[in-house]
Amino acid sequence: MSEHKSDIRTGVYVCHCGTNIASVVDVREAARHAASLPGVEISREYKYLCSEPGQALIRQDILERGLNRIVVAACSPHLHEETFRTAAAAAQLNPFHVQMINIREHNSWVHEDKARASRKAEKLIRAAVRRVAHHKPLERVRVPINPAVLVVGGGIAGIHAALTVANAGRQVYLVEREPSIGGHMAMFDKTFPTLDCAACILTPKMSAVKAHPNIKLWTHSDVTDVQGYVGNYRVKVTRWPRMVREELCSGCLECVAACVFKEAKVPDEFNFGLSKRKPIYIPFPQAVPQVPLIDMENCIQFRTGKCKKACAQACGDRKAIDFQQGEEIKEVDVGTIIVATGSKTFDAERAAYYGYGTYPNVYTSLEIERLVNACGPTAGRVVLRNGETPKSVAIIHCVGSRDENTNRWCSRVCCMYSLKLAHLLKEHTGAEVFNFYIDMRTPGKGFEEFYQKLLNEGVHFVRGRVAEVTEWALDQSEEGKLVLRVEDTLLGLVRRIPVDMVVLSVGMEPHADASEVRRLFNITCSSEGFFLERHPKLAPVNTFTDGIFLAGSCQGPKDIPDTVAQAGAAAAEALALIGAGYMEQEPNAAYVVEDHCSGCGACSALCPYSAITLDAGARRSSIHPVLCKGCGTCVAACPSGAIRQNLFEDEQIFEEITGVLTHG
Amino acid sequence: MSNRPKVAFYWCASCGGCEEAVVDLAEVLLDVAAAVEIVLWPVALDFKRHDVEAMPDGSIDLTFLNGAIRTTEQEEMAVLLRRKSKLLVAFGACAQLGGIPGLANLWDRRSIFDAVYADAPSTVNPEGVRPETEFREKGRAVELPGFYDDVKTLAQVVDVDYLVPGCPPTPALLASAVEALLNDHPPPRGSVLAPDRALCEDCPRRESKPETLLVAEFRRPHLTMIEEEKCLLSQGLLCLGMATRAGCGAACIRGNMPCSGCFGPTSRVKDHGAKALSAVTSLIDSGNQEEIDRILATIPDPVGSFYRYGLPASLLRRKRLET
Amino acid sequence: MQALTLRKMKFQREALPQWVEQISDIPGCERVYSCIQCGTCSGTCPLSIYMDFTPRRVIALVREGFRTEALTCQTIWLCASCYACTAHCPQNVHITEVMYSLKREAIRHRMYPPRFPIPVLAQEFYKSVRRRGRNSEFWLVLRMALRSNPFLLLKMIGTGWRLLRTGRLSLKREKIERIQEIQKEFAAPREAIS
Amino acid sequence: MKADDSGLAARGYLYYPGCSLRATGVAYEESLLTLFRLLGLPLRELEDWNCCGATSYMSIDEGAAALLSARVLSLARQQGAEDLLAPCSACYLALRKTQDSVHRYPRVQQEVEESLARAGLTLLNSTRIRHPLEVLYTDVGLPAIHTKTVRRWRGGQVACYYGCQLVRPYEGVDKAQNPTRMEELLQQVGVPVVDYALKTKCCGGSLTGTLSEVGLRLNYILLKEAARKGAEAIVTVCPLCQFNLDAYQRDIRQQSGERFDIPILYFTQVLGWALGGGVRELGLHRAVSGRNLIKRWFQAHEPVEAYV
Amino acid sequence: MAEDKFEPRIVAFFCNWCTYLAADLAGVSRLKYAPNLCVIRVMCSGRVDPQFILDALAKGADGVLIGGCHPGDCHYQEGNYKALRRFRLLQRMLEDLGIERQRVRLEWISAAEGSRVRSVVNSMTEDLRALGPLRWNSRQASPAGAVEAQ
Repeated sequence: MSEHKSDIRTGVYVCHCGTNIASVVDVREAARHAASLPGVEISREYKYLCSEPGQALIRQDILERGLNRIVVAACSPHLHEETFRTAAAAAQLNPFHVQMINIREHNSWVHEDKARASRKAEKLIRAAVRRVAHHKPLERVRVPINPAVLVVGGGIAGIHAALTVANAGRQVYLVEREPSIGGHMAMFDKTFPTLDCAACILTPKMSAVKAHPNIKLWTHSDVTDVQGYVGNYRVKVTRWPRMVREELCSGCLECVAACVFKEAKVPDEFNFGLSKRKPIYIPFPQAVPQVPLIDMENCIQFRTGKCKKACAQACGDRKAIDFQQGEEIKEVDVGTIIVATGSKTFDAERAAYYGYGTYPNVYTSLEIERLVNACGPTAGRVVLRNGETPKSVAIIHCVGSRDENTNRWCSRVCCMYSLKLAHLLKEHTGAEVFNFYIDMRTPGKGFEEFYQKLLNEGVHFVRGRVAEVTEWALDQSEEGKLVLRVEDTLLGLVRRIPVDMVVLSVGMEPHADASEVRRLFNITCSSEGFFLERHPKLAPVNTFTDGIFLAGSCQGPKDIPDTVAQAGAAAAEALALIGAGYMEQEPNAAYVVEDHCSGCGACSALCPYSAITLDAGARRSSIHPVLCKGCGTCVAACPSGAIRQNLFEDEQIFEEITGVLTHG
Repeated sequence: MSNRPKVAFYWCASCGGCEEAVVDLAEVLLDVAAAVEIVLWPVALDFKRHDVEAMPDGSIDLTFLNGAIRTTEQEEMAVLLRRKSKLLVAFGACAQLGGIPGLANLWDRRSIFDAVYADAPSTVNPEGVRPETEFREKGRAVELPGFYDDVKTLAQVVDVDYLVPGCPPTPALLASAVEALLNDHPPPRGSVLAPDRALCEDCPRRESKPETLLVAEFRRPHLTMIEEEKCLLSQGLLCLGMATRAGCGAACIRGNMPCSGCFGPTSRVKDHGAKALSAVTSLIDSGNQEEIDRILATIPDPVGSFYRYGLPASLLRRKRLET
Repeated sequence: MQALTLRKMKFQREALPQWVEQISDIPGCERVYSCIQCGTCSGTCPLSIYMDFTPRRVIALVREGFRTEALTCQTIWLCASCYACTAHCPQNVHITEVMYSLKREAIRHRMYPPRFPIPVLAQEFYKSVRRRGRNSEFWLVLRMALRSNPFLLLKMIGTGWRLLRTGRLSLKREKIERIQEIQKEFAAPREAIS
Repeated sequence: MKADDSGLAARGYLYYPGCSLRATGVAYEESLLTLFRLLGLPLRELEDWNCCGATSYMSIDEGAAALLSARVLSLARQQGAEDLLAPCSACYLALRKTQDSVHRYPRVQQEVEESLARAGLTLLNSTRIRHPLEVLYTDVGLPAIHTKTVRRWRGGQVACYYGCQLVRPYEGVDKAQNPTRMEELLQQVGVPVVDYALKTKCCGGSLTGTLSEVGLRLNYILLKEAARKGAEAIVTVCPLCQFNLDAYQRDIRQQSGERFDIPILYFTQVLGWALGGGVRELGLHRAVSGRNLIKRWFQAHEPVEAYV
Repeated sequence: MAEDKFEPRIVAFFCNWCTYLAADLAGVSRLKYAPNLCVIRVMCSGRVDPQFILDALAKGADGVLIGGCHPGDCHYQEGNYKALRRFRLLQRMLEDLGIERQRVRLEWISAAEGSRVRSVVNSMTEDLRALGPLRWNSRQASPAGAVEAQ
């Protein structure tokens, strides 16, 4: 119950937000209008209410003028509601006696007609003033935080996040879909701009993960179900059978050697088919865990059932090989989740005009990463499909980036890795290397210097997006070559450039199943399909679901330094919650007024969290205050008006409706 | 003159059922009659309007007015009785909510007159006579009441002290009302003299209601073999019990018929129909639009189903008038 | 070889921003503002190698509002509307449509070299169709040549003869029956042509 | 869908020749009609059709170009066509473009509708604009073509050339990047095709007439690359492409100093021949270049059974 | 405040997690749209009680817009479906009461669809301009409808 009208003493504060609001909305008039409203004790306009002096102003008014309701007309509550609640609390006013309204994102930024925008602002203020009168003092509910953390994805982001949390002494469950952790970084030879060897910096971290007492590592596994809420998630992880029992395997790889396939015949996924592997294999030498797996499509035992099982014999009485192994479901309780599922590279065949898949010597950048890699398919020898060393190489930037027909965004890393590859290719082959770029983007520590280095190595830089790659030869000089046709936009001339090898610098895009993953964790996607952060600047690793954080390129294209930084941030956010031990929940839960409930049960079916229980005997329903997430669906449904919702009481909303609709 | 409290009964747009409720007090009526002095009761005794006008203002202790307001005359009487009475009670669904006559708000005066004086197959009206508010013949003028576009509740034309729900109210409800109002501690003004909870509370079949109730089809009473003892809603019948105020003793349900909502909503609800609709649709067992529409199609007439007694008292009050 | 003293500088006063808006308002030309100057158009254009300004540069001229250069360059006349640029443009700039609109404006304001055959052909085509509802290649080419450069005819004699021999050169002047329908269609005032 | 499918045969197609098929492209019309006859698909000619507006028209007055196409579309609907067959790439594009901009730009729609109204016509924009290539591929289908084949291919390798306006900017007929339907069709009748990187490069259109140096050079490149790939003939889908490549080979020789005598065929001629059409009814006698080769390739020889 | 030309008044109920954020995004991206609607924030479209909609119309709104997450994307799993079920029947009932479909709309707008907020608001504003004012409060259910006059 709200106090009697006469005891309501409201303060209304209209923010200029510099000129963001004031340039469109007549803030002075808005404040004047507010002053005329019933129950308004004082109304002010101020340049930046969110600034310390702005908040101080509010605190002072509360104390000196005995305000008991605050209305702040400024930006989105998603941005500053917390700020002003805290300010109120600091002045001993219950923080939930503050109502914020959005006259920036929803008004000054989207409307041009100043007069009407100003009138709209007044309507919204009227609504808020009426509403806030019905606010009640509320207490936040505290939810305990389970200190265990789930990290999804074992790329560099997941690895770093997991280690950070684990080093803080917390239990981590690290789930990776592939048979080994390491992600894309494990495929690289060198990293830009420092050219330090990727393996040398990644491998130790990978083994650290394996060895860490606080990390439970599940590879070749998927998170298949997530229930619960911040602090108390229950997660199901499905471990796909690798047909080799991890706990029994010593990693001696005798089985691989013994396999009846004397030489490898199966295209090797990790090397994009540039090399072959056996049906029983480990993805790559430094794989973690060092446990082979059997691929059932190609294993004779699984295809025919008639194999002498040389692998099993080789394994001997360790008996690690288990052709009967089935999938296994693990269930764990965690308090927070770090999503680091990464991204995939653009499928170059979608850019048909570059002939990938048609001309054998057109490669993607990842394939080249493997070719130049010392422990790659060719042990670092860069050769064409026919085994010859290329004398000229073209590197085409922005393949599947900055393109309305494929992906519109800039993938951020391609310019730099193209420079890196240019350097490595030149180093390995001495070939003449051409870079074709639209804009050279080197915004990062040491990046521009690296570009300079490449310029001085005599690499060609042609500013222009290659139109096509063909085998069409105009004369002898072009016979048997891949011919690029491109406008050198700096010369303003169209050029034909024959080369032996073409490298497509493919961009980064969300995983095909990103939207399923998003639903699994109840987080949001941006329009490109990358996971959406809570706020691009102020909450870059948070999601809209409390206790779930983002790290790495699942949130957007990123290079390694940024990924690692973000992974650290995500870990820190998780640890912060764990450190606090509890999280305060917005007190917007629904509740049943016992005497009003007839126990009709209309609500029970509605609650997705089964927070509502109907006591048949007492003929009353009741709602569990923590299980309730405050959607209010049951409130809208309760036919006798017995269910109410804190912060969203019927009266409050009716008052808002009246407010925005009354003239004047 | 006696000092027994003076009680008046009056009716406006109503079917007379509420009067029946008074008569149904049977022998209780005699006690009441003994306890009070009935100063106005057009149905039973002959009174004229000027008799009422003659009464001093506030001289009637308690007036029970049933029926909705649809004509000027009814409005005038309501105003008059309000002036003459200490306590004015909206008696029965029509006075409280508009009642069945309130469904006339789906039309307007013209279309109603067209129907009654021209279009109805039973109408024989060659001269196309229409009611007129004034009729003169040989210098004598006769006045007829004006006919509004809207049917209104009593409270929409005068202040009302108490409301007694029901179509009609049960005798028991009336008796307890009389008693409650005439004793020294009357309930707070404006209250509805019935329990402020939904009917499920008193429902004899409540135990048979499933834990989570979901409906895949709505069925109509006259096309259904209705099981006794089993929650009607769970049988797919549109029972408004969960949205409707208790106090009737679940009469309809005991008669194996779903509640149609004559007692109106609880005090927390602004719009009976909207809430009922919200609750009922919550029970639909589907997330796909075609499916949902298919199920909803089995509710033939939303307005008639959810506003059978309360259209004038609803937030929108009526069908839109052509402007 | 240009004179060594030729002075090349664009003054901002020569730019016509409002003209760019007019262009971008023409159906199909909406996205000129989106051009990122990547040169895909020029790279893919089979004729760019004969142009004085590559298509990319023409778009740049348009974006910057340098109308005279955009309308007087040969590029727009070399464009054979093969739509390669449009199909490949990463920003969905409909370059072919832009070229069309520049041609139209150039013709409307006579901003092309005198006796330049391409616009002449276009106009002759236009006339004959307005008059007869169809075009007859032989007569079209004939009039085009006469009006632009009669020597073209000499070049064509050989070809013409071969076509005649194979019955592919019809001297018949095609005409549709209900030509009035077309004339009525065009009844509304349109900007005058030639 | 089989060609002899009664439904398809019954529906038939309304046929819009366009100006070229009545002049330089007459062989295209002849072979098209023959081929469809052999497939048992009736073609009804659009009555009183007019010019489509085409390329050079748009460079004068796009609105007017749209109006011309609009009349064609309107007639087509009047004459009860769901499918309007436009064999000429320029026509095909002009019609598609009009349909597209009417549907995309209200102001265009308004102008078109008003103008048509003045001529007592109404625009029903629902006509489907089809090209023979696409009809043969999707409606008739490869198997039908295969089974109806009655002649084994005696000729050599060919290069399939699509030109520009048929595959761009609208992808209705085949994909813009590396179309392959013509190859697939020809392979059904046993014609060996070479991989031809320039299959969608432009032939320069009317440039051969206006700026011959440039026009000829473009066609020279097309011929040369086809030859380099071992093609003995080029198969086309557009009258203008065919004309440019066929009629100017002598001029190209003068310009480039390289001699070409390459048959430039219509895909309808090749298919028509395989299905039993005669030399004259396929207009094969109208070729300017490669006449000897054509004589050798297209001489009646032993029928069916030998084949398949 | 008297307006020269009729400007429809739209009351919008936006869910906190998708549509409200989409509107924030529209703001951040400075997309311009008609100032005809005022947004009332609710946690979920499932919270929108039909009473709110009727009340808004009764108090003079010309239209009501409900914005929720796309089906399957609800922050509360399926609140938006519950909203949909109510909405479908309510819309039918409103039609019986003479209120056109276009006046009450339910739209799924995800947090990423700032531009959709613009298009929906603009199109709805246009529709309502075309339909003209509803003005339920002033004209409908007037305290005493005039008496038949011959």
